[in-house]
Amino acid sequence: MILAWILIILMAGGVLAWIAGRLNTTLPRWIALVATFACLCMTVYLWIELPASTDAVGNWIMRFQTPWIPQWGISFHLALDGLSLLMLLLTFFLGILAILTSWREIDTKVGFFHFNLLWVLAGISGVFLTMDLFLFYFFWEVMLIPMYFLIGIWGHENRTYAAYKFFIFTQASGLLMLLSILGLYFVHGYSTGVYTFNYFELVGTSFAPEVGALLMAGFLAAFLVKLPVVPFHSWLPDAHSQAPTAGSVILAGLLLKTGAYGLLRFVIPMFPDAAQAFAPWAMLLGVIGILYGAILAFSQTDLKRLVAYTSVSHMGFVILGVFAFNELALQGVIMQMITHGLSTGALFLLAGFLYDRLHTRDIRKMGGFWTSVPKMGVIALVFVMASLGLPGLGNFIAEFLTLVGSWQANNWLTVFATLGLVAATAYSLRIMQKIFLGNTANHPALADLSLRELMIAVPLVVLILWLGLYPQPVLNTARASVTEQLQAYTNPKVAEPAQAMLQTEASDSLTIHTLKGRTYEPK
Amino acid sequence: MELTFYVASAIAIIATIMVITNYNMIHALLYLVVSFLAVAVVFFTLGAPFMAALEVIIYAGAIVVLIIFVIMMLNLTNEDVQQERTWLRPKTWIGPALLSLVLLGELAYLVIAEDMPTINNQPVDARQVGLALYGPYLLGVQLCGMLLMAGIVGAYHLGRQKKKVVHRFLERSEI
Amino acid sequence: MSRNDLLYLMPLLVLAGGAILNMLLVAVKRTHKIMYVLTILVHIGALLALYNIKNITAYTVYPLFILDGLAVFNLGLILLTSLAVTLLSYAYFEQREERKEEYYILLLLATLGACVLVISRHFASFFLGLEVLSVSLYSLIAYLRTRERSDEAGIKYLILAAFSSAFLLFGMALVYAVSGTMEFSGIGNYLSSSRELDTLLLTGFGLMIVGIGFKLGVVPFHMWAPDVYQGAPAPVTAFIATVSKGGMVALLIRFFSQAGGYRYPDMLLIFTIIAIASMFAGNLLALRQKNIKRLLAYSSISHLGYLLVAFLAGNKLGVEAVSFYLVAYFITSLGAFGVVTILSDKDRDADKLRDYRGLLWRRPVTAAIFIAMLLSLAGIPLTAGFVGKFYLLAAGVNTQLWLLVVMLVINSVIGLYYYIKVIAVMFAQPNAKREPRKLLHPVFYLTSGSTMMVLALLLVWVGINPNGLMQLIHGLLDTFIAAR
Amino acid sequence: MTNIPMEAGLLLAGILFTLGLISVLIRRNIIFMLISVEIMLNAAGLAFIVAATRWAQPDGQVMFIFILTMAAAEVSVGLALILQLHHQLKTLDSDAANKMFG
Amino acid sequence: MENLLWLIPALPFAGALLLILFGRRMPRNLVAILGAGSVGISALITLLIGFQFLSARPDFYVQQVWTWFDVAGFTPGIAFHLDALSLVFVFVVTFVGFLIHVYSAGYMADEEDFARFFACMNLFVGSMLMLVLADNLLLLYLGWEGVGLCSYLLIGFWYKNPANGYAARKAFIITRVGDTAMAIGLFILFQTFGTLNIQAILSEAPQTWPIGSQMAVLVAFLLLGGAVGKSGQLPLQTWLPDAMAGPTPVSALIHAATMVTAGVYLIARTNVIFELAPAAMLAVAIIGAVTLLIAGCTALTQYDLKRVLAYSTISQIGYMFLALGVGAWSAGIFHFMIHAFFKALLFLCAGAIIIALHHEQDMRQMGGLRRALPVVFWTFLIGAASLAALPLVTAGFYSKDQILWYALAGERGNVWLYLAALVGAFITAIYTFRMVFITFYGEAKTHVSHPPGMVMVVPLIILAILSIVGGFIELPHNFAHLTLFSDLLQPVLPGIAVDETIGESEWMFQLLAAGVALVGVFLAYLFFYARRTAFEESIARSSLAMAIRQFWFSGWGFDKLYDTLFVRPFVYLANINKNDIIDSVYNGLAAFARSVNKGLSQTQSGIMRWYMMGVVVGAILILTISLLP
Repeated sequence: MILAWILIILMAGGVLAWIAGRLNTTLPRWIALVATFACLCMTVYLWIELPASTDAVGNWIMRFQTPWIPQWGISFHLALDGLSLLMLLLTFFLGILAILTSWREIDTKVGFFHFNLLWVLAGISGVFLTMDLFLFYFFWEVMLIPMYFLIGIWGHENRTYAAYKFFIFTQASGLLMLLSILGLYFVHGYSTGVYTFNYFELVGTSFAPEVGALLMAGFLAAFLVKLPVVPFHSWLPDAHSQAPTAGSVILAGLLLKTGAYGLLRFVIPMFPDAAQAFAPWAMLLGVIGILYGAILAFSQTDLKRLVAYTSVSHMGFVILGVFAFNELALQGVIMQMITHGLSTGALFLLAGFLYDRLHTRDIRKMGGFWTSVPKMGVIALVFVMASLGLPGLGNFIAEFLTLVGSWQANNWLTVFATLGLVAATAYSLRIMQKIFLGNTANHPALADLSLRELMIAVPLVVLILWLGLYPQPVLNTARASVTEQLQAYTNPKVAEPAQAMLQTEASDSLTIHTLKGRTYEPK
Repeated sequence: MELTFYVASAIAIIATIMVITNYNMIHALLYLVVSFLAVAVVFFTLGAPFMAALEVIIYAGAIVVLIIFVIMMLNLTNEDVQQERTWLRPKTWIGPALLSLVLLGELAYLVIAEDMPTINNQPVDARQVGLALYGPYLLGVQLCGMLLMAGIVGAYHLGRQKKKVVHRFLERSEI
Repeated sequence: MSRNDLLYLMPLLVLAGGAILNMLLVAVKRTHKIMYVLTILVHIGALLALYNIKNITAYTVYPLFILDGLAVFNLGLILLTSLAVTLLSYAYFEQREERKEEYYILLLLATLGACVLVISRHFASFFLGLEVLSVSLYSLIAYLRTRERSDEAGIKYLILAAFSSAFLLFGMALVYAVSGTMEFSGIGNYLSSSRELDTLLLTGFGLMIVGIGFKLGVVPFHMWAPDVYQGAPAPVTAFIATVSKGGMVALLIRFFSQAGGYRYPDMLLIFTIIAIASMFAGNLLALRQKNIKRLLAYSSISHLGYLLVAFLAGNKLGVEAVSFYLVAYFITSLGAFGVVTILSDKDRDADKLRDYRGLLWRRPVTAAIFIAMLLSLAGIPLTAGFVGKFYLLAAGVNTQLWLLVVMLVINSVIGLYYYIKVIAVMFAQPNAKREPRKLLHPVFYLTSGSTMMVLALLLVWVGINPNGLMQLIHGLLDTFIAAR
Repeated sequence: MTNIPMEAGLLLAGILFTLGLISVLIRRNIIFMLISVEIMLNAAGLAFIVAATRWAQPDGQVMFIFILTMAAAEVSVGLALILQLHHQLKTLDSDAANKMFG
Repeated sequence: MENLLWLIPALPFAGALLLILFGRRMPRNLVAILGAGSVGISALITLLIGFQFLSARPDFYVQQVWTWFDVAGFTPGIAFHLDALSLVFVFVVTFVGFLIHVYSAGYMADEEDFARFFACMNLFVGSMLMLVLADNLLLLYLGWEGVGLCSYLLIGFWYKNPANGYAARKAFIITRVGDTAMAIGLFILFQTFGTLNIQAILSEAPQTWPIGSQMAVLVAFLLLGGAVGKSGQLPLQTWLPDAMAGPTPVSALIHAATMVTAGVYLIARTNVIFELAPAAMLAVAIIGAVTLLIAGCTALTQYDLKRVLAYSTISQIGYMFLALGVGAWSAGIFHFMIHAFFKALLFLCAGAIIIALHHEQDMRQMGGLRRALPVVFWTFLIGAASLAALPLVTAGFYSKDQILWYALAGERGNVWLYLAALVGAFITAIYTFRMVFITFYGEAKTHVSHPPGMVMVVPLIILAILSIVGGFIELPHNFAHLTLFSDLLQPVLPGIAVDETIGESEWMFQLLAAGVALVGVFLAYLFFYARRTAFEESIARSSLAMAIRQFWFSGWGFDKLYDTLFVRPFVYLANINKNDIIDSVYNGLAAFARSVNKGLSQTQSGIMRWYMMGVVVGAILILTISLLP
């Protein structure tokens, strides 16, 4: 029930904030902050309290299930395991940062803004929590609309285009996933007689190879676009660069993670055979993404766009790791999800801080800021280093584990992925070089970080360092779910005779008449 | 009788062609009456005398008269005939006509491909029609009433002329 | 004709009686309010009459009509929709036209026509229902006759409708000539008894599709739709988009399943092509449309294309999906045109995209409702449109109509573009200088406003908890499916 | 009574139908269009009569009566509309009624 | 005492942290004390632990601070491993580092970003200590990358000049290329052994891999890649000369105590793997030999004082590689230590000169400084002598002689390697004394304004002493049987077998080496001190010489080569694809949809007859479909 409460608090908070926005501009901010903070507290409480029970009840810390549309076997079904828990922690943490960073930045339609913000968070939390495929799709879509509003209303100059692009890309891929979900539903129903969207029931279905591949393709479409994987990434730079800071943080920090989460939660355990067949290609895509994103990041002059392309590059590691099918890689992927959320979120926050001061994102108009804003410089340095995978910061653990894992799956691709680290160095250092280093002439003196901004940035630094030096709590939390996702790969497969074919129900066209003069054979 | 059928058919077709090629609306309407009369004859040969009568009364009578009435109201002049002439250039009609002929060709092919019995039976007289009309189709007749009511109410509402508040030029057409 | 027949036909009789009563009332005294209230009462009466017969299995009023679950469901749907249109009409017509009263007569007649369509089992009733509907619509579309566009729309609709009716009739005649019966079930029997398919019969069906397709507004018979939608008064547009199409869909289902249309690959092929073409044409045409009414017209073309997917699925799930989708589509269309209605002023309908600029900040509630409607059209969760689309896809996937389903998905994506374009316009900054539009007294909006609220709530309610509706459809359709 | 092949009857209907069709398509005068549509409807009615004769049923003829009714209603509304339109456009050119497009 | 091991890297880190957090608000003295002090205490602790270690003589000592992470049996710890090899390195790093810190306090006295400088320096030392103390390769990698980061920060310390920034980036990126190779090596090691613990790997490797096995060779090469990158060896040496952009103490730190020696450490640390891969060993030796020659030649032509030193570092590290490559492990490490002393000395002297001449680094603008800066002159001379390996008196002689000897006499040595080393020694002597002569002799060209203060002079003197006496702890065995150093390293690094046939004539080769050095000095004297004779002048001015000089001056064209091979294509690719070609595919789709929309809009002409045509066409299509089979 606590899981449902999380969603309820967020959604209700959103509505409240909207209403409050009519009275006052500060009230919605506080409402949003309190709601998100409450959720964070609840999740942290769960984290601290519940690991003890993980062994007893299996991987699932808690579940909540209540029927929703029983005719279709749809239930409002939430469940929490380590992976979800981590993702929720990240969600609420970044959510709070997003609210804080909007404190000054957003001064119009504050109520509606926070409504959207909270609903995005609710949608994302829903995605991380739900164990019913219909509900999953439901939340998957629910998070898009508020995000669309966030980009479209409060974004930068080219916001409309970016918002369209974001919406259309994600929706297109989402619909393909819906097809697959339906296919899965009917195939499973036809072969077992149980028509349900329940994840736990669907997860063991065994398919004929081509069926599995087809169904997986739909899921992949959604997740790969969301992740995003080259060549489906093209929405991302636009959306990220045009969104307001809070939007960019949530996009990069959380929305992308839903794609990764989907891969881990659905693709890997549900389609073991198809996934294995697809793995080399997926890893190839990952490597292409790593390198391609890096090259593009290198050539950007728009700071947010640059950071956006680094996301493309970093997310390449995720898919590389996911399809390596071993615990190392998956743990690396989970770490990557978290640390990328933090580090890229932080970079976007910094871009926001700079934008506040300069009203430009063009790095050609920046340079030499270290003199005037050393604090910002140090913090930027930390996250630039995180983004290039410096050991001691969380991203290194993530990338190293991913690569170690993927090495065991595919040597050559891992080699190229590792080369991505060099490219990462090139583009990351460019950020430092162009903004904080270089000639100080012709640049106005900037104000260094304010207390509020420090409150945003310092926790991020602390967290990324903590994750870099002692990530064990996170890894422990994720361990159980990682092993569960991998179950289909580790256990030797028992040959199952009943494989579901792509067969559902025939339409009741009973006889087919032929035209006159041709022979007619009744069916 | 067969001969009558064919002759009437030919007349109907020719008259209709005249209708569609004539520039003068009144002339065209007169040909239309001829066409309807010919069709009425066809009905008769097909054994539907009551329908033949109705055809003459309602089509050739009421409807055509109504149209002529309106033409008179609109006070169409010779200019309109000339205009009709300019509108009906081969360039404009050749395409649609060909298209229609394709349709006709297909229809004809489909009709002829069918081997159907020849019509050879008793005429269905007015009594039978009346029994059907006021038997099973009673509700249909009621609906016809509703149909006519809709037509009349609509015509009444639309036909009324009212001094127009001209804003035709004020309203720009948007794209 | 027995008393039972009359009992079962009571909803229609109430409608017809109401129309006549209205007409008499006009003759006595023209009062808009009374006409309005009376029309509402007639609708309620018809609904009550319908409620009385909600549990029938299948009752045939030989030879023209049949009342079964499908009919009851669609009758209810049509009556409710018509009621909503009526509710929206008062404020709209109050200040636009000095003679508002005939409108209600015509509206009732049109509704009657649609109801007849829904319960038809015979060519004659089919044709008559269609024509009652059409003839009423001619006048309704051109009702604001001082508006040039209204007339233009009216004449276009009239000529084209009559034109396509001619095709329909010719087709019917051919079918009749071959099969010797005009009852749907009779045709079905004829077909199942003959082992071969007459080409002429197929031709007849083909020509009938022209007429049916015209009413549905599917490609290539769709071209009237945008012009008529644009020219017609906003409530009438809502009526065309919903009742007129819905009635025809119900008829199509009945005709196809009783006459055995699903047995011809050719028919299915034709409908497949029509469905795909409608989706694409509708969506692509709407892509850069700047007129909301035209945009919604194009969108309704594509939605009919979507609907045909489930229709083509043909089995029980398919029919359920069609029914459900109709409900969702009706609510959404009513809502969308309702917003247009509410925003329209005395001189013209609020159909230009720029009328909506910054609406979210000027009139947040109206805008929110419109956004909800547009999202529902786009099939985004939390709205009825999502569940509807889900149902369609489910039906398609279930019968493995992969091509259609994939096309549906592609088109949903294309469609998304223009829906969110409108949304984007609504949340754009309003133009700084903007003369306040002349608005009616707020009292006039009370009914319209509450109707809109109800629609919006329904939209969300069905979107979140579709159980009730699903069960209702499921239950009602049992009799229809069993009767097949 | 007679031995008229049904094809002939249907063919006649088809020809008349097509002629009406051609006329509708090529005419610009709205009244002519209305007339042409009447021709088409009449042709459809003829087809019903032919069919009715084949099966010796009154149903086809009943249909014809319905068609007649509908034609009448249609023409009346149509003519009223044409009057209104002529009043506004000062022409009967159907192409002039093209304020809505795109 | 060993429990304090963790403090050795922790203290500099703590210092860095404090400086980062509060440095800007601290008084400068406190910054200097904190910066130098933290390293100083580390050095002190090192000494204490070192004494204890030397007296107790355990093989090694491990201190696990915490488990870094634990995934699927992969449990690297934050753990420190002290054995003789790390002890030597820790000693050098802390001690030389401390001296450089002290020196910096004087050198950077006028700098405004004082705190940042010391923070980075501390971080640098801390990372290096982490590197050498790491008990597993992952932690080593942490230090390894940390060193890279700090080099980046310090080379680009004067960030206002973009060129410095580019040099810093270059350093980071090029070393990262090597790191990548190393990372892949780590993947293989992990896959093979299931752990990255160095001792575990080293003890298991011989059982797992036979000598010369493909995997061993591969791993060794990959590790070598990392080493090459960090140590500025061929082919990744190009960053090092540019790294001179940083403040001179930084150069000293990079070249003497930290960073560049990391490669040497890595190879020495993983000697078992290299022993299993003879091909890699040979490669190490060849790389060392070639690098020392190329860098030496380049150094001959440079005018920038620091660049000469930089190339000389490359060259000297080449010696160390050569030593490692021929299996003379302890000789390599010995040379590392001595090199740390004299190279730090040379750099610090150079720094003193540079700051005395107002940041003038061009030797052509110097001259006659012998009198103006006597202390600097003498200490520099000592350093130079040591670098040039002037026989007997300098530490450099002893360490380099060992390498020369093993290059020939070692079981993996051969004549060619020896010759390369010998020629290298010759060149070293020339360019070293070219430097000495140009800078300190001749006429004064620039006025000395800032003579170094005590804070700077003391480290110079200490280092000078070390540069001389440091060599006496390990003497060639035909001199005396003093092998303190190699004894110390014995448990960690295997000894080297010497080819007995030439063992007899060791003194001859020592003589040769000494002679070569002296001849080099003499040549330098001829060309750069004494007035040139016409013959010499003609040699110097011949077009061939000019061309060669130009070629050498440019660092053998490596920069240009890499520029055309890697940098330009990358930048080109990045630039042509700036707007993301894939994006245009989608935009193309959208444009296509728009054009279809345009086309379809034409059909909605508003003309009724046209609409009817549509209906008719539809009817025809339907009939046609019905007609089709």
